[in-house]
Amino acid sequence: MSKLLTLRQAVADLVPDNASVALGLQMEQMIPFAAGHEIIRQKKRGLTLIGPISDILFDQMIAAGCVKQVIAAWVGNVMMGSAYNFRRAAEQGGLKVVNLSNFTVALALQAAAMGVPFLPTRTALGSDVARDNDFFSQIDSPFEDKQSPGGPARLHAVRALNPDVTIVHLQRADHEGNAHCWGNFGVMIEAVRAAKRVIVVAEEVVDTEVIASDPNRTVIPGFLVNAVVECRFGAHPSPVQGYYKRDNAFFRQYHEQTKSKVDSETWLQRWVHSVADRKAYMNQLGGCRVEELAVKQHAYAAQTDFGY
Amino acid sequence: MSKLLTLRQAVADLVPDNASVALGLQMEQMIPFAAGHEIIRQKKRGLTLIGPISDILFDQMIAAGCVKQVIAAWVGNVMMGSAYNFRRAAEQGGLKVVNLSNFTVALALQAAAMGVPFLPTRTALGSDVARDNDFFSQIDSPFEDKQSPGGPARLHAVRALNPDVTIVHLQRADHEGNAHCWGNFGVMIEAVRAAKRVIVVAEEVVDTEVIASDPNRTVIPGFLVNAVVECRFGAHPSPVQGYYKRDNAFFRQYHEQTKSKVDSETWLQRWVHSVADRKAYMNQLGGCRVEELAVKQHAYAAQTDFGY
Amino acid sequence: MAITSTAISERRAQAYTPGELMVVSAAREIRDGEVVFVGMRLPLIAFVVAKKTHAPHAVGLFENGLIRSTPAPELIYTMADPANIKNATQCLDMLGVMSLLQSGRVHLGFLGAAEVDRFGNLNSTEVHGTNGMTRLPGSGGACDIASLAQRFVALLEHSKERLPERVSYVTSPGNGDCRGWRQRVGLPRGGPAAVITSKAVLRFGDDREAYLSSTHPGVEVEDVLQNTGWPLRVSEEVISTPEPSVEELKAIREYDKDGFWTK
Amino acid sequence: MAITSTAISERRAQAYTPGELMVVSAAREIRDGEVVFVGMRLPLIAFVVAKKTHAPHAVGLFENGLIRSTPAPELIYTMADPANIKNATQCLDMLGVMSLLQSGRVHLGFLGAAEVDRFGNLNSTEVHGTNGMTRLPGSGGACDIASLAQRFVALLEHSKERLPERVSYVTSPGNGDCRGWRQRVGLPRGGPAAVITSKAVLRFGDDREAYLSSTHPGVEVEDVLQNTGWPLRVSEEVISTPEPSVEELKAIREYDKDGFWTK
Repeated sequence: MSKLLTLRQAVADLVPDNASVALGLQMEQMIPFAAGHEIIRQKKRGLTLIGPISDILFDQMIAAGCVKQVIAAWVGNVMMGSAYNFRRAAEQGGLKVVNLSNFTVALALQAAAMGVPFLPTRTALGSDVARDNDFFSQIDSPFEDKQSPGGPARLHAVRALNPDVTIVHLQRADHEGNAHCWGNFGVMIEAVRAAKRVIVVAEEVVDTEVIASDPNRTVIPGFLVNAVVECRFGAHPSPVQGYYKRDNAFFRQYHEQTKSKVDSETWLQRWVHSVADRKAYMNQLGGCRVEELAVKQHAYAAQTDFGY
Repeated sequence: MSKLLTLRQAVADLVPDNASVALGLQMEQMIPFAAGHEIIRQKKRGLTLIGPISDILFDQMIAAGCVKQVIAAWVGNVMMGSAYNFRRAAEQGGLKVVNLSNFTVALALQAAAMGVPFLPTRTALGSDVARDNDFFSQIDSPFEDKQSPGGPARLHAVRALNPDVTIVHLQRADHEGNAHCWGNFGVMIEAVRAAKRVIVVAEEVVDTEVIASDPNRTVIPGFLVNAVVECRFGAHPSPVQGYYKRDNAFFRQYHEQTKSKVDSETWLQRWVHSVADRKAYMNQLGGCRVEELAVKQHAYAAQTDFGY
Repeated sequence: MAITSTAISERRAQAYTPGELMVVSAAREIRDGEVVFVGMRLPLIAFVVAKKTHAPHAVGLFENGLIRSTPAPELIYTMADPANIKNATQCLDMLGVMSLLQSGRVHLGFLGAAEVDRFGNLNSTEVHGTNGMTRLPGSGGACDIASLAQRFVALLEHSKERLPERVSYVTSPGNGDCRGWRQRVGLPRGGPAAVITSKAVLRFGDDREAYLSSTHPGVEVEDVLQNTGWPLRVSEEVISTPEPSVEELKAIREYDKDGFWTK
Repeated sequence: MAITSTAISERRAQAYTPGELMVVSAAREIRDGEVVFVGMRLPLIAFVVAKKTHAPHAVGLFENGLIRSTPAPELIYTMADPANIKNATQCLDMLGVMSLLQSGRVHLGFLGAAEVDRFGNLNSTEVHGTNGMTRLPGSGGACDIASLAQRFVALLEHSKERLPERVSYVTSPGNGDCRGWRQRVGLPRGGPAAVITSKAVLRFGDDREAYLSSTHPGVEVEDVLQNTGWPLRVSEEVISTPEPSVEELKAIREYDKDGFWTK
């Protein structure tokens, strides 16, 4: 059963207005910018964005007016600092922000992935992150905790979070959605299992045999996936290990070019609205820049034998 | 800092009498039989064995008198059914058995790996597995559970379990203990993180560059490891993907040859006490049998590029 | 099931063993496209047979951490056999597959047991009988599958001893002792859908008690009742368990060539 | 630290930037063989410098799920840069590294912050000042590192605004408001070991309040006190922050060639 769709179809079918959308889950790598831009072009409204750190994609979607709420640990430009549209929206009250920490984003998604209403943790005790935050509840361990002679351990219960849609960018998938990924995973695996629907955007759609040749490299089994999209360079300007480097200049330029609301609109016009799809975006970026980001030195993983 | 030891040294240094030892963690694959046999030869006493299913290794260690207690979900011979020494010891009261299920073994180890006193689950509610078992405590979710209109979700809290020693067999490691593994993982990764000490037994000790070439294949970072042992065929008769097949006849013969206490002692004498190490064991098994179990058809994983 | 059994009766099979009938009956519990928690021993083959016949899109989950959407290419004795791992859909850890189970993504799980009782509770831990306690291997993943799958199917030999009114130890919760029991103890879903024995198939009514749904060809209803440890109710529409089709037997025999599991 | 600073003073360095001094001061907080939670920005370089100088056996954990026991071979702007992933010790997930952190296996964590207060509490979420609320990026992993590492070190620019008596939002718990506070709220261990600013290094006494431990070369004690938002106590043995050694500067400059982080 092929689940291959264009990015346009996948977003149109699977990301309705007011959905909660988890994306940017592998942290600074493999951020699904192409998918985010398609959501902007399709003028989705009232979204809740979920992700640990986001690195400028959330800022773009906020600038475009798609977003009602953010559930995240960090929203900004990792290399440069603040992201201006997020900051403006949060300061002026137009955006609801639920503050979590990286670990508690992971725990909330993992609780949902595991099918339990919460997971316990020792983090954020005494912090304001947990204050007036309905993702947190203080509980005591039902077991004697031998490490603390002061009685049972005090813990935070972190509430389960099920995204309506999880969007993942990665290196390669087959047409059923079985997908390989390498590099750091962040909270991607939990977010896929926690989600009601999953979109896999891959640099390459490959034969099923390629994926099946290495089942330990498979991070997503196809039966959890609703749509598979092939999209080269779909994570630019974030890096994809083995495919292209991080475009540091692009992040720097974004920082410089989006300080005001007007400038941000100009930026969106140029890089999102006026390009029909990722191909047009890449053309605008230019062959020279694309070439510069390409892999210069291959580094292949050691041979691994699944034979018997 | 090389951590290379012989199996004899590693067991002598790291597995004291009365230790709790987790082993057989990848289920029916890569069971550390060589390490278990060395523990038997060194006449360790009063051990608590921890593992999901064990597949005859626990039975052998029980037969040899090493074991005071078993914390497991299943103890037997997966292919053949019951394991007679476990059964005798449990029925005659000489062995304390803490019954868990596979999932709750995993959760107990994962709670310890995560540094929390428990993890919540919906499994085993209403079962006798949880009755009078101090790994379980009933709790209510502190959050409203929208799925059950009957009020907050009832859950089992499963208590954390920190083994004194975790012993893992796998395909390859470097001299610092950074280790690659492929095939199914079972509860190995949790058990390594949960343990106070870790012994890695590898089919091959390889250059650090081999392990570093594929950090996503690395299941154990060296800083958690106390000893690295190179031991070819150390998991026989269980299989090691890419190295040798399962020796089904051996499991069948064990079943037939260990029905009585006397027969079990004969078996141990032949396969454990009278062989000095794994090399002698393999000699006894014979070149023909070893050849039969070797990989007949290689099946290499698809190329993966970590370059940039 | 109606459609399947019609299709099967048209291509009635030659002689078959009781094990083959049990495997086929188990395989037919798998609907196409379902996610199945496979379990050890006979279900390993039932999954393969289903994949090769009526349920080509079924997905198998194995408690060691394996997911397969193709059948293993040759006979396996354990779920971690190299043939089950090579070309698997995904190799992960037990917590990964158990998370999928606990979050409700598994439609069907298979379980063996030493005892199954009137309300479909299973014992695979210890039997307390007149000769004292008999220790069995234990739960493995059975307790988890029975607790968390959308439905489960048990397989066992049919005898009065193995089908007592009440199991002496509840390893794997079925329907407890009445309708509403599972909800009361906090189980999120599920329960027994069928018990496939060497003589019959039992199913469960609205009151959650087992009833005789079909007897295997050549087995009298009276034989089943006499070998069951409680007064087993009999369906008004009790039928003969549909025999294996030629196609199903072929799938079994190509796979379990020496009849290790099914002889 | 005593041994290290003696060694350093023998090879006194040439001119260096404030950023370089902060990076070197951070690097020296890493003891050889320690497991360090590295964090974003300046600590990315501090870890590399430590690895290349006095702490070759330190292990770095990164919150995206990365473990490195060798320094990244070239400048990285984020922890997920391809150069940080290639030849890493392990690439796993965030829960994996956070589990190591929560179970007490991390000796030291580094944090940036917009505000640090008298008791070493950190704010990187929102500042409530006379001009209303200023929204910052948020915790990231900072709250977790401050909660769970055996000790943590904060880095920031030194000004009265950024070192208030009490942060307006506790993103990352330090010592709360007194000795015993961490234990009372349930934190399992840890707390601030040092605050490295652009003017000085603060440390924490038995009462868990910050005190001035060293001023950077050329910075007067009075300057530090006037630019701190509470009456900062001064150690009787306040020293001058040891300057970068030639070796340390070389490690920084070979790495951050254009001074992106350290100019």
